[in-house]
Amino acid sequence: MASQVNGVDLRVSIGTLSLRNPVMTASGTFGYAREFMPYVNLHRLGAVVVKGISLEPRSGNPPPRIVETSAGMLNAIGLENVGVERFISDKMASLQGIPVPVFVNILGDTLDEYKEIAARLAGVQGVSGIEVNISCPNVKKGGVAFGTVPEMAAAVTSAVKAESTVPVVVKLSPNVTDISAIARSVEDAGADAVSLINTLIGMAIDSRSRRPRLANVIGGLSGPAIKPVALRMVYQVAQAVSIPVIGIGGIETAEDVVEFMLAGATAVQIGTANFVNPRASEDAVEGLAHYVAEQKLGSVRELIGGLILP
Amino acid sequence: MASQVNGVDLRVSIGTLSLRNPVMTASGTFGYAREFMPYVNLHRLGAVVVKGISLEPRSGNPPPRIVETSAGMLNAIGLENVGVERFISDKMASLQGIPVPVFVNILGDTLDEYKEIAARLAGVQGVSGIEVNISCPNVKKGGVAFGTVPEMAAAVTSAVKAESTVPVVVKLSPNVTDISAIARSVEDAGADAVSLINTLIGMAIDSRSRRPRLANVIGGLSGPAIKPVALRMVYQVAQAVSIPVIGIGGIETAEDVVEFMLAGATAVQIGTANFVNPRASEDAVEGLAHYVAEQKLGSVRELIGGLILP
Amino acid sequence: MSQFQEKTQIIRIERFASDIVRLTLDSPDITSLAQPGQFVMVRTGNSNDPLLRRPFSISQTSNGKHFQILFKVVGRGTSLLAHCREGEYLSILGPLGQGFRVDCQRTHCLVGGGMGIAPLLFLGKYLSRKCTSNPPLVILGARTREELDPLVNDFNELGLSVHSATDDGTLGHHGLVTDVLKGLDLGPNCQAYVCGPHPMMAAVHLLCKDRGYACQVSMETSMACGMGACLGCIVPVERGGYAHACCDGPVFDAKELLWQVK
Amino acid sequence: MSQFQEKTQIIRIERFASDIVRLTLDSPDITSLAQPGQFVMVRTGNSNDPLLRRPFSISQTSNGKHFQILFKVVGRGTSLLAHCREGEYLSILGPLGQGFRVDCQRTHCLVGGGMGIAPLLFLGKYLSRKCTSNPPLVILGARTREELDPLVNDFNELGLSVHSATDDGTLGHHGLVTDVLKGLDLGPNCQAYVCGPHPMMAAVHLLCKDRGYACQVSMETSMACGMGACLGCIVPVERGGYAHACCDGPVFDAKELLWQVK
Ligand SMILES: Cc1cc2nc3c(=O)[nH]c(=O)nc-3n(C[C@H](O)[C@H](O)[C@H](O)COP(=O)(O)OP(=O)(O)OC[C@H]3O[C@@H](n4cnc5c(N)ncnc54)[C@H](O)[C@@H]3O)c2cc1C
Ligand SMILES: Cc1cc2nc3c(=O)[nH]c(=O)nc-3n(C[C@H](O)[C@H](O)[C@H](O)COP(=O)(O)OP(=O)(O)OC[C@H]3O[C@@H](n4cnc5c(N)ncnc54)[C@H](O)[C@@H]3O)c2cc1C
Ligand SMILES: Cc1cc2nc3c(=O)[nH]c(=O)nc-3n(C[C@H](O)[C@H](O)[C@H](O)COP(=O)(O)O)c2cc1C
Ligand SMILES: Cc1cc2nc3c(=O)[nH]c(=O)nc-3n(C[C@H](O)[C@H](O)[C@H](O)COP(=O)(O)O)c2cc1C
Ligand code: FES
Ligand code: FES
Repeated sequence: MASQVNGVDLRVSIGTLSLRNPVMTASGTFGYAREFMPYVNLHRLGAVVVKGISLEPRSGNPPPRIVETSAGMLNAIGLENVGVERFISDKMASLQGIPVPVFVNILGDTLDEYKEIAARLAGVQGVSGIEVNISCPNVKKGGVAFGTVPEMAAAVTSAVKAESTVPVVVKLSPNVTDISAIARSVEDAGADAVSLINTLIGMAIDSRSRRPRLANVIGGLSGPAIKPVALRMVYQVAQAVSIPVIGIGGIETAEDVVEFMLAGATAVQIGTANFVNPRASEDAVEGLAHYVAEQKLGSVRELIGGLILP
Repeated sequence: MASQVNGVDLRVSIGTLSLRNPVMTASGTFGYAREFMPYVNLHRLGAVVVKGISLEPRSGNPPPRIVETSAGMLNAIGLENVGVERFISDKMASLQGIPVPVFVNILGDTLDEYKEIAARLAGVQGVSGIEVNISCPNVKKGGVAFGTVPEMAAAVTSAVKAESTVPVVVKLSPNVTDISAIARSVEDAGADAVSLINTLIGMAIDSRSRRPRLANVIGGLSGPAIKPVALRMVYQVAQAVSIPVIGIGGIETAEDVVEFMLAGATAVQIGTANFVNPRASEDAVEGLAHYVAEQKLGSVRELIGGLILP
Repeated sequence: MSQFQEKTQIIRIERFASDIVRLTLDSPDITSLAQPGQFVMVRTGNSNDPLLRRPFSISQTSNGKHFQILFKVVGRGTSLLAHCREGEYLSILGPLGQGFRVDCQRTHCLVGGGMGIAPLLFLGKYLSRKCTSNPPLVILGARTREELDPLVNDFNELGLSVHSATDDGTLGHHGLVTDVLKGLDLGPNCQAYVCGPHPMMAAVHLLCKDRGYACQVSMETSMACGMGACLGCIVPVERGGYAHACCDGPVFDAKELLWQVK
Repeated sequence: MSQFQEKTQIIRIERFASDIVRLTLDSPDITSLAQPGQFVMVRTGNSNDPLLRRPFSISQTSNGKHFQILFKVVGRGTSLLAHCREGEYLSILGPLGQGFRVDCQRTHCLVGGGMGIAPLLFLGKYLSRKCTSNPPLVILGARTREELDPLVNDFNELGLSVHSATDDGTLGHHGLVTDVLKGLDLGPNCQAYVCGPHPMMAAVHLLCKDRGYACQVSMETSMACGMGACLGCIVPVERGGYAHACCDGPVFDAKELLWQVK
């Protein structure tokens, strides 16, 4: 198998960053990569995105945080993380050892927090890119998510961009009427790429106990169930912006990767599938190489936006 | 089984209409009810909603119109229907024979079309209620869906309401940032109830042929996959309005019905599940009666909004 | 319209070739009503993935109690079905759709390709019993001998001889069923019954049109419900607009359809 | 950290009671690394519904090649597993988590309730081999005799005698394992190892605290990944915040946890 993988040109670029292949792992689903070393040859991946980091440490939501749904799952982790300082002091060392680009996913409650985290990460060795999670509520605007208002999304983007020395990817929320409008506004604000989708807001109830299944009541829906929505949004956004689009949502296999690329994605991220098959990302890279070879494409880049319309 | 069902109070009200029980069938998934007679005792249902009717006949989209996804399906029927005139002349006779309330689902390209269809249906015997599908594109506003802009949603509601002599239910689109805002605006415009959710916009691609799996490229996602999103939206809308909420989305069983009612729904509609189990609606009624009896509730209405928060 | 939703027991599993399976199901209700050309909708699993039922032609019936479906494993649903065990139960809806319309005054020609042969077995049996004076002529095509042999046997057991064609020439004519059909003179009174891949049906339809044969075809479309409710299963028709394969068909008079032959 | 994702063959299926099943799986890799108290994540089907793996304690190992899981059918995942056939393959991740910490200087008391008995079998075997001078005391509880009998037998085969308790009094003490524990004097040097329903573990913890016994508990939480990636599997800890059951546990020192006893 490996022999066929070699020799196939799978490279893609996100801003100034060149990736070995388009398969990344999604924030919050791949730990700090270390956890997957028993299962995955990390150097076979395109890039790794680590769990969202906030300015201060957060202990996250009470349990239960996870519930399975039909072909999906809801999570309400509540952005548990060690905070940017301890992230830099404790986690970066092992991340620096990883042979692929590392994106740090960041989040905040206010514009200033985003700015501050970006500033702290600037120049930190091993940080290849920033992914900005704008699905978080803006506490100064009554909890309206940054990612749902074009102006707020643009403001976060500019703030982070001003502090960053590496490519900035803005990760879009799907819980909006017009995701293309948000994408255009973050593009105008200087984003080097957009990634989408984050989770759909959902809920589960236990009919016996009459209680919500998540302590947080609502949570984020991910997994194969959301793939059709993700694919549609990637398709729409890819037509609306000229920066690279990173497709996310229910991706499990190389076929899924191809579908997202045909819809217009330059790269993709695998999330929930890592829980089901920890080798999903590496398997997808292998499968993609076979596809490109079998279809006799010059490079994987020929797939980007290559959907044939009726 | 039947004996336990009897004696349990399952009645709920939608506007001035009293339903025997909260289980309705969703538009576009139950034909004109006739199709289900071999499988379902129609008089056991709460109400039936028929396929969307437009002013003029529509032949709908070319094939393929249907594709299965993980725990869901995409449809792009394109609102194929016989038009309101032939609906009244050809279909109403058999619908009049149905021993439960019949809601007619209506749709249009312009405000005037909605108004006109409502006017034609006014006073037609056998029409117990109107359900207004506002997920359609407004051709006068560049194709923006009526259901995504509070003012447009309100305008359609008032227009239909002005012509109607029966309760008017407005069916909301989930493809919006703030579904509560839309719900409030249609409530203010006079809607007797809201029903939600219509399908999520999605897409599927065939990685081999590199073509969309639907001739229409995009379609509507339905089925168990979307249940968590539907439940969350019902929960939010039920808190935002004081008119009855009808829950729709991925409902298959009596447990699902209970979940939607706990989240705040007064009634529910079963859609895609009718394709998998044509008896799904009747089974849900039976299961619901058992649940109410077993939990020793005075009536099914005690469930409405009865979610116990942590 | 009598249709049933039933839990039917699998009483026999036969495996032809590596990916072709035939199930015999016990259902007096469905069997006794079934007409050649009708189909059933089968739940292939118990979970929501795959979610929808899958359509399969009723391929044979026996004793008024048992009917068979014959299928090729092409995806997840058929693969789940192929892994069933004898004695297990399957949820079935049926019988569904409009089958073949038979007029014993005509000469009959059955043309089947691949799994399209499934409904023709039922039709062949029906014709050989009902129209005893003029037994049907049968032309069957498939990829290879292994796939075709057991089906040819079944026709032979009905007392019908078969003209075979295989893509690889391992049985009968090396090529297409249309080649075989072209070489036969069936007279102006011929009624062809065709089921198989779309291009094959289109070709047979054109040939029939040329020769003045009547032609009925059984159409495959994507179906969510199988009973006229979802409006998913459309086929474009000659007079404009669409017909619904699950309730107006799956068997149509070929000249009523719009053939987009490239 | 050595862990494996493997297709393991089911080499034996045992059914206890109507809803309790034990599978013996062939996996030298996982078996040879497994420690008592560790668990595996099992794919229960091949589709996306159910989507996630299910966690099960490693309940016994033998020959360094085979390990067992013992489970009760409570939902779709376990029901799919219960329908597996011998010879089939299951995808397994493991061994995962931190198991029981053993100090042979102590006296050992194993307290298990229901399916919580599963990991204690492995631990009992380990202790009876490793700490030969002081064999563990074993207290097991379940709903009814049928459920408990085969497990008591397994402990007996290890040469360990068991104090039983059943909810219905059909075997041993009629009541809770904590009643049994209360009646025994185990000395200050006792180490309890507890696995079972949360209220039972809370009660044993309080008893141990009172008496000055050390107490290790194995915690069940909802898990998506089993390997420290999803942060779903939290348990509140005494010092504030949360620990992660899949990688900090599932076995914890009971006094490090925050017990919300009502
Ligand atoms: C009225 C009718 C009768 C049929 N009778 C038979 C029969 O007797 N024997 C038999 O083997 N098959 C028959 N089919 C086709 C059969 O329904 C499909 O093969 C089956 O649904 C595939 O299910 P799957 O889950 O295995 O494949 P999927 O995973 O759903 O799809 C796998 C591949 O097969 C293709 N596919 C899916 N559905 C169809 C379809 N309807 N037609 C063609 N390609 C499809 C998909 O595009 C995909 O490439 C019939 C179809 C219809 C509409
Ligand atoms: C580390 C660990 C080890 C375990 N070891 C064993 C074991 O050895 N034997 C065994 O029988 N079980 C064990 N469990 C529990 C087992 O994982 C669940 O019973 C199983 O996941 C249920 O899956 P299901 O699909 O059958 O049930 P689902 O359909 O997922 O759920 C059915 C019902 O069970 C409840 N449930 C689901 N998961 C759990 C859970 N983790 N704990 C308690 N209730 C749950 C649900 O709330 C629901 O009411 C263990 C759990 C953990 C975390
Ligand atoms: C358990 C879990 C934790 C997540 N944490 C984060 C996070 O910290 N930051 C973020 O931007 N997205 C987070 N996500 C969203 C994923 O990165 C991804 O966008 C989403 O799950 C959709 O992809 P999938 O369907 O492949 O999982 C999380 C998702 C899951 C399931
Ligand atoms: C095949 C199909 C056709 C539909 N047609 C209509 C329609 O005409 N009007 C409408 O308001 N909703 C229509 N819907 C949406 C359903 O009524 C329902 O809102 C949606 O499918 C979600 O419910 P479900 O998950 O239970 O199917 C259709 C859905 C399907 C699957
Ligand atoms: S398959 Fe649903 S209408 Fe024909
Ligand atoms: S189960 Fe995922 S972190 Fe523990």
